[in-house]
Amino acid sequence: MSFSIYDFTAFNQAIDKALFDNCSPFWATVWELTIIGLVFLIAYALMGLFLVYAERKVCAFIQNRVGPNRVGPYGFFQTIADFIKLMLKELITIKNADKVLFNIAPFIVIIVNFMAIAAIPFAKGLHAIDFDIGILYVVAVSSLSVVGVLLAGWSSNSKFSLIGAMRSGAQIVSYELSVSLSLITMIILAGTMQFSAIVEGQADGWFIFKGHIPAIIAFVVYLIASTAEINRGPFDLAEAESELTAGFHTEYSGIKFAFFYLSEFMNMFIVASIAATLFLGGWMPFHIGGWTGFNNVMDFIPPIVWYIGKTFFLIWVIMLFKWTFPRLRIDQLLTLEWKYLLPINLVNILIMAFIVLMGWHF
Amino acid sequence: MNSFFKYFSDIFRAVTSLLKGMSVTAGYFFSPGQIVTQQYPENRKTLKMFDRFKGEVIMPHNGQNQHRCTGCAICETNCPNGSIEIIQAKVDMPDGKKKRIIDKHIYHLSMCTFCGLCIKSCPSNALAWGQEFEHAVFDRTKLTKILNQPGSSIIKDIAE
Amino acid sequence: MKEVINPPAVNIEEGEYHINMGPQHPSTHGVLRLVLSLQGETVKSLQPHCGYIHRGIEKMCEKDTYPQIIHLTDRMDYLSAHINNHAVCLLVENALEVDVPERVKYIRTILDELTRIASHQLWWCSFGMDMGGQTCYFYGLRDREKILDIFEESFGSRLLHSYYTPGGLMMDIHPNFQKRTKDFIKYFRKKIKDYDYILTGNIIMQERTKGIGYISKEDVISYGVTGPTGRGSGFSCDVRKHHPYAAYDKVDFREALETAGDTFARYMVRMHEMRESLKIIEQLIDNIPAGDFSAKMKAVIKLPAGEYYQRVEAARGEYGVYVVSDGNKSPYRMKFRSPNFSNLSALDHMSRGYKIADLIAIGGSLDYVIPDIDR
Amino acid sequence: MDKAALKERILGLVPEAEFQENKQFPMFVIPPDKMHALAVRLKEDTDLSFDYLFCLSGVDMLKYFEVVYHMESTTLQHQLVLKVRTADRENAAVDTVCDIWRTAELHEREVYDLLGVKFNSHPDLRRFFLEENWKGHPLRKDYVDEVNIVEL
Repeated sequence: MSFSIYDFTAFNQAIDKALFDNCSPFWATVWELTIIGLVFLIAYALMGLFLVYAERKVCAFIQNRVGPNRVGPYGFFQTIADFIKLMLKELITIKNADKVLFNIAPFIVIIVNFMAIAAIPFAKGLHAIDFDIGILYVVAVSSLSVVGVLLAGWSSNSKFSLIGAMRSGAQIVSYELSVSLSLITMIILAGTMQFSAIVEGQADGWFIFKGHIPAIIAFVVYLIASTAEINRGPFDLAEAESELTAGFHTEYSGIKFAFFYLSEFMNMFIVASIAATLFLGGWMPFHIGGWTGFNNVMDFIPPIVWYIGKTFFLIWVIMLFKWTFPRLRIDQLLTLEWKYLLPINLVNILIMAFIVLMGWHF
Repeated sequence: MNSFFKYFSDIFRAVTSLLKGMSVTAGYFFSPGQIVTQQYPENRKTLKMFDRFKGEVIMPHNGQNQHRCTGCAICETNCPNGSIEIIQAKVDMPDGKKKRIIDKHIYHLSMCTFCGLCIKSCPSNALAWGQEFEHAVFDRTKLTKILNQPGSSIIKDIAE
Repeated sequence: MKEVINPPAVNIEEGEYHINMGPQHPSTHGVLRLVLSLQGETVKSLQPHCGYIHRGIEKMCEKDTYPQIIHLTDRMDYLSAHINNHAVCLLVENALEVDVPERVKYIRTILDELTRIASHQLWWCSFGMDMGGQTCYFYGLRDREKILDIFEESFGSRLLHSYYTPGGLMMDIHPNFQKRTKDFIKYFRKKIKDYDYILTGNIIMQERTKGIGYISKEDVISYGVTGPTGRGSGFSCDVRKHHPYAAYDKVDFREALETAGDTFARYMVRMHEMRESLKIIEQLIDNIPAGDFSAKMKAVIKLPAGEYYQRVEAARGEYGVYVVSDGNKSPYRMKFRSPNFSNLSALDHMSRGYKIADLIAIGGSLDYVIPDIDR
Repeated sequence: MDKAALKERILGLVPEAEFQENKQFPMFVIPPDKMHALAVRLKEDTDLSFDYLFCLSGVDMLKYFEVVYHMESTTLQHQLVLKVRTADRENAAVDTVCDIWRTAELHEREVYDLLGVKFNSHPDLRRFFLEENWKGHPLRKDYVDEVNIVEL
């Protein structure tokens, strides 16, 4: 069993081979799924906790504060303390709420998260499934999370929740369009929908540099639209703290609230990973075509570091959005989508197609 | 054509305004030196309140455990919400006369609004502001304080 | 089950529903309860319900002497505590025809303006938070802290000062007062640019406030809406200009007037006012005349029988004190005309037909302080 | 308009009005039934144009209730104080002026709440600060409340 931080393919194949050698094919598959599930569960929880901590620190620094600094060094274990607190809190049952839907809603949101994460390549050979329609799959799955939000708002039997859920419905349905269109722009450039192939295609330069201006426009549009799709500020109309107290999760408490909270951060992570993969080359180090020496130096940094670095940079940008801008109103939100992002996107696709057709990209 | 240009100038204007805002927040993010938070329990040693800080009403005593309060109860009448109670005692003077002196100067910190009328109106300047501000206690009765220390007496020249 | 207190007197149309906003709600700035009737997200009508922190200050004043009333007016509009106190002090001084030293007038004017800036800073940051930009809140509070430090050094308290007394001041200003104030002016002139970058110039904020919450000049006057809210609609109602008190007749300043009458106009009026207040302080801070910090007053202040009224310009509008005296040491009847009370009455008129999100912005631009409404 | 001219003008409109001497504002006591008509004239007439009612207060004078209107003209910059007295303590009632000055609506509700003076044809006369089932009107001089009012 060979282990390399630069390439996980051999490592995965070794585990795969060991399992299939020792068990029947059915049990080997079951074991594999269990292992992957456990690894993802742990990684998910840790990543979520870390992102909550990161956001609190980032916003604290933006606001001239120190942020959490009491639990552990630099307050690093603050979110774990919070998580324990949330676990121990009472789960409030609401009178006249639709109990089944009310209880299901947080799980839907979480399950959708897991499904989306499965397709993301973290490093070379480090992904759960490598679909050949990876992007299509992610776009399709991530739009399911609106179901959870809608159910949560509707089943709570609270007007604030309902308004929040309805806002979120209108918002996600329209922004889904821009997200997909900006991804299509990049698919045209890449010529494939498979994540691993897309990343490999960026070995001689990231798509954001290879694709001229259309790629940059698509990147900006994707950042805006995906921020809106995951209900984060300045597009957090579904929560809209100052208007609807907490929007669709007003009535949730304890661990169910924690699920929504966690999923918001994991959504941000997924969105940032996709952007990093499509535009910034995923785990691919920074390469410039022809500069072999420079490329070799860059290759020395492990792909997982590249991947995490890019993702966290994008997460930081999304956080900066939230902590700088005031919230949009619902009609402005839709104006932004239908009047600005969508036409720009359509024209952008045409330009990109033209560039690819003429072979003008690098 | 005009509206076409307006469309793009609108976008440009919007993006520049957003970038301006982000430059401010990102600027603060990258300058942790501007953090203004005070680390309160840690800086207890160095934390010094201003001289005039209104922490609580105190009655300063000198080295011989003497204060300046005559027990005239002007502060009691001036207090807007009854946080001061004066209990007077009668003592026999050496010349056979009876004289009223202060027995207990009771101060209810829990009711005090820190308006400063007692201190301002005191004819013998017996009261002052103390800088103590950590007033949290587990029992409300502890907030009722007796300002004149036990066994204290009045400074001679004020008594005359 | 307990019955609903004060049921709203509106007819429910089809598709219309009611929402209780408050008394616990992040953007009612206190314990104000608004009963909204909504159609979708559009506000059809709105009913304010007050009294959650009604303390009966007017009744309490009938038992208190005039110097004692000061500590109560502090607690009405706690963000312009100095200005409220100023009104009571001026009323007593004018009734007794006391000649207040020039020094007192200057110091009072400076402190009033500092209070106004501090109040507008808090308004700015809470307005930013109402709009969803939470970072504004911390920047505003950070700068307000500088003013509170000046206050704390000079008279020991940060919010509820009780510093003015009828006839003068509690004590003289601190020797550092002038230096600190000048430092603050320098500091704040720099920081107010951040405010413009983050909120004023921001396209989202402009889109959300322009043309929202319109109220005409006639309506403003009819509703008695004063202060920055009234001036945003072009109602020239600055008491400092029209009925100058203290040292306001000696300084040169501009009354901030906007004519648009929408939320953005009210926003801009307050931003201008902060700059004007800085100008006023700059003119006075180096010229504080020497002298006594208080006029000679009797130990027990008794107003001659009669009626008195005093108006001052608080941070939120015209603040009035009406006293009916029967010649005793405490007033027979004391009525406070609080700016927020009148401003609140126009909220229904302003917000009809706009969305919930707009209602929050309009409420933020009114800048209500609930203890001032409830008294 | 200065004080003397205002006095003449008001007495011309309502001859029964009683002029009261005051240092600050010209002050008149108006019979309750004349108040509403006078208020309309005060706002409409161009030489008066009192369009800004800046204070409306109620006073319990033991023998009678007094509703005091402080008003100002924003164009002509003169002020005026009107008073209306009602002797009936049980069913004290005054005509509303909130159709003339909209600000009066909440002010009148406050006066009704705290003093118990009713306002005829007020659109929405409910208590403003206190609960609907509160007994008595706290700002009255004969109001007793042993629980909430602490005598020092």
